[in-house]
Amino acid sequence: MSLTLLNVIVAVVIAIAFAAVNAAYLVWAERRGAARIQRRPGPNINGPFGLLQPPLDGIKLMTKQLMIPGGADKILFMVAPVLAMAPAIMSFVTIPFSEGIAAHNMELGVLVIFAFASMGAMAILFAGWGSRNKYSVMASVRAVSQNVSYEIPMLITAITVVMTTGSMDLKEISMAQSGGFWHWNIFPSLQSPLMPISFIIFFICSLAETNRAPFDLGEAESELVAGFHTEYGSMGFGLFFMGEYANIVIGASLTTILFLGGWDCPFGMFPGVWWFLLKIYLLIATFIWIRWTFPRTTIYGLLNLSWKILIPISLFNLLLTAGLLKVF
Amino acid sequence: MDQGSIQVGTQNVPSPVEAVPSSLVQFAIADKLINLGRANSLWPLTFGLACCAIEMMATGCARFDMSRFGAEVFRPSPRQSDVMIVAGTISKKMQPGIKTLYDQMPEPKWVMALGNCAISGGPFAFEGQYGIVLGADQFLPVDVYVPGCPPRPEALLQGIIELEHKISGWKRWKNPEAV
Amino acid sequence: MILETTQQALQALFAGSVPADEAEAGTPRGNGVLTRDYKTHGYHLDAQVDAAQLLAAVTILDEGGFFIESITGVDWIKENQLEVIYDFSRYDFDACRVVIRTRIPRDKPEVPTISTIYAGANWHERETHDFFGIKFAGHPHLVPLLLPEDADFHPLLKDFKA
Amino acid sequence: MSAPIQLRPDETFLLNVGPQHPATHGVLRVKMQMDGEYIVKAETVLGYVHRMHEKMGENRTYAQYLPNLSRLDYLGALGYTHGHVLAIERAAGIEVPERAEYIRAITVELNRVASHLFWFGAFVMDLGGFSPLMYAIQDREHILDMLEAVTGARLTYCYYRFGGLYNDVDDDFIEAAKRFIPRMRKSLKKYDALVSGNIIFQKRLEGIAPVSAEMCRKYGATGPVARGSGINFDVRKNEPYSVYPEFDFDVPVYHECDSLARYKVRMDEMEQSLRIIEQGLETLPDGPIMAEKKPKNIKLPVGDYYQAVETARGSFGIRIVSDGDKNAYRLKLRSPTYSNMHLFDEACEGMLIMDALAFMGSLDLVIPEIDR
Repeated sequence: MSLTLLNVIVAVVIAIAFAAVNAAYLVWAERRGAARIQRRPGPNINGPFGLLQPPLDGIKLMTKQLMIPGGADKILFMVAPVLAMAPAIMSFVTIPFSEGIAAHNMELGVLVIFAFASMGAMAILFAGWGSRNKYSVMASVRAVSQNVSYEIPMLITAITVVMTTGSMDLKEISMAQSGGFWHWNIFPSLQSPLMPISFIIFFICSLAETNRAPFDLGEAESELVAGFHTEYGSMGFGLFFMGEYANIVIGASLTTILFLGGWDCPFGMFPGVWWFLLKIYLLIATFIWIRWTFPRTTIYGLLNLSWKILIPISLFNLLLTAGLLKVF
Repeated sequence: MDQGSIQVGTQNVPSPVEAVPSSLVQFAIADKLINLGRANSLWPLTFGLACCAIEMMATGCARFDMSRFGAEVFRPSPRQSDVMIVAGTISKKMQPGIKTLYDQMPEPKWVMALGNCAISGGPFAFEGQYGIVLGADQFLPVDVYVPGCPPRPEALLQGIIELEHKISGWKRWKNPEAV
Repeated sequence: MILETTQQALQALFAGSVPADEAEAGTPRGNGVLTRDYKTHGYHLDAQVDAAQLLAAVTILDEGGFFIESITGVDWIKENQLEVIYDFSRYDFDACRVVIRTRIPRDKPEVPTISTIYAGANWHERETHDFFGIKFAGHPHLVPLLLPEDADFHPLLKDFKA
Repeated sequence: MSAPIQLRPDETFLLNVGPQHPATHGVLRVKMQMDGEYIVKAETVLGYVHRMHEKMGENRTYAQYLPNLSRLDYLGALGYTHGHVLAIERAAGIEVPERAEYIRAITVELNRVASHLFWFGAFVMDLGGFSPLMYAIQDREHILDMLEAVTGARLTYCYYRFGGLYNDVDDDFIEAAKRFIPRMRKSLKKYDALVSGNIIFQKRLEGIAPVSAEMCRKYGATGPVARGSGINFDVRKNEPYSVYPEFDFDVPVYHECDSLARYKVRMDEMEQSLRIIEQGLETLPDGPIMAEKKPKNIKLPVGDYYQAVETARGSFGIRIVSDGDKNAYRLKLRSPTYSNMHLFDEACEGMLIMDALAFMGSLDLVIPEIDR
């Protein structure tokens, strides 16, 4: 009993550490990647390849003065950044990195991750409302309406995958796709011919859910100053920042597990955690690439895309898959 | 306003030349580390007043690339920035706004006066003028002055390096004349 | 072509009288329409009107398809007068720049607003009010534009001391 | 795109955009009466960088005033100094040698390309795309290098003198400019592929913020703003000055009146400027760069002089009222963005805030030039 408890604690600590290190170094990767795209070197002087930049930034943010703006709702203001970071880290617990590496395998893994993901919207709403800043309120209203409308197509596509696999267990979903890339969910099968489209919908939704460009309306730097975290300085801002990157890792992991075969090797050889990591970092690189290439959409363009295009298509896909599952 | 638990302002940061009086409890190493962290991640406020702001943007862009020093993260909100680069002419109408922005920045914070206008009023200081504040140091504690009209991007980079030196006491490069 | 028609229309305000050029007479010119040499002056028509005739003159230009370039003032302290200068030009290739000017006494500086005809005159008039203290009667929002909100000085007056 | 909505003027709040706001490109403030994301009413507040240029015109001699003009609009500084020297030359009757005028035209056009490049980057940044700014500024740096070699400054040039130039261009400059033109054309194609072809970009600009030709006339809008509204107006063509009649170039005009039209006008203008530079370099005559007969202390005859030039932002006018002294009795600067910005208050009513800020970006604002 105590051994399993110890196991769980160790696993959870590793998951948290993984999330934190990832979040910190993704900031570095983002800055270097952006610099690469923009034909400049990027942070490269502090440490080899600028690798000391994230800890230095961290030290600075942690030792900065904590400020609560006058008239702000103190409780909401303080809770929001924690609420942005905590669910993201919690989600890591359920993600299986390979057959044996998972902090805690749950039968309802997909459900848990979506449940935690929807708490991110709460954090943004709290931050926007608690700051007592008009820009923050506007940004949080935007971000919440965006998160709510993109959760629907995301869930529907996830349900499609769950239906074909017959399980909500992330490990089983991943195992079901093993044995070469033609088994992966991204490729169409008899039962679900529209899977590539599902994958695109899921990817767009995960971009929108993590508030990344071109869907970064919650931050919208040139319109709403810094969006919902306008009034956050020091580590409050740092937590939002890290929460965003942790969410990106989760989005990429989920996409990998649901569509890209998890830790499966494309050629059926040496499946393992390295394939999983390779896949998620490739996806994250795509996230960064998209961010530094596209301009921002508008709020109505964004909502139209979700309600008029993504939701009908994903619903149709769900129906089709359900019907074909009955037939075959 | 809640001052928070950390009370380190510009005046509390040990200057590189002055010897810090020893106290009962020493946090020298932690202090050094903290100051290194602060010096190497100076996030400026996106805040341009006039001509010098264009050179400030040019410094952030590809050829000069301030990001090498970890200083490219221009934050639009004063709450998230560490250094205010006063780039341009300060008019009397704008002065209260700049003061507010400065007050909104959390400690520790630094001010850099970029260009002659922010140093002394520059070409716009003449007898009978009615709208110009003669320099940012009339109402802000300026740490680094970068002269020029406008200063070249290299000068701004030099200013950033000087500020880093002032904060941490650690020199990025040796003085070329001493070598 | 447009030059002649505009000139005639403006001329009609003065019942055909042509004033003497100030360079010749050595005294401030009287009201009326003058044609200027574009090469040296940069504009074609120069009409000095009475403050009461201003709206009529500007209406002529509005109907003629002119756009507003700027409004400004000049402080003629020796003559104890303020002058308001309106610049109008055209978008088409029939180049014609028209200057309308009006002189008002320094102690009672008031002219009617033309922002009812040209919406773009709004800021120009506010700016002129800032600098010279000229009141534009009927202006919807005559508060300082370039000077601070509580400014009560008019810096471009020649007797302004900072 | 935005469906017509019923605004509720009774349930509004006041949003203060600026004076320090990333979208205003400087210290401009707009008080917006908002209904959610929609703007009910906007009022622009100016003067945060009012630097008394007109006052300085009165207490400095004409030559002392020369450097001021480049601080007026630091992005297209040469166009403004050109206006000033032309006004003085017109009033004082100074004949400028042909070579000097050619070099003026070449450098002004180079500066115009630099200004438009900066605008391009800043505009796309307003829409949320960061990388084009970096590319545009890198190209702009090449122009600044060339201009720096000739004029001695990166931004605030004081290169023209009454009657000519401060110094002659050398072969290096001509070589560099000739190399620059094909490179810039290639870059323009790249920008087209990267930005103009992007669907998000088009959707955000197409049909947004229509400004009719009549509105332009009432507000006196000039430059790319007017040309994006179907008005074929360019001071270089309408009131030819300098050696512009010698060059063969087109004035790009778009009739859509929206933000995209204004964008296209500026992108096409860069190409036209390159054409002018190309022709200027080919036909650059030899000769002196300074007028022989030029009074040492410039005093203008009594009178009232106006000079308009086409700068990167529109028609810039300078009015000098002279009483025969060595400094102006009154010096009025008619800045193009002042009139262009004035449109904003009326045009943005009922718009979404993000569209309004994109519209503001499409006006190409330089705040010190508005405030003067």
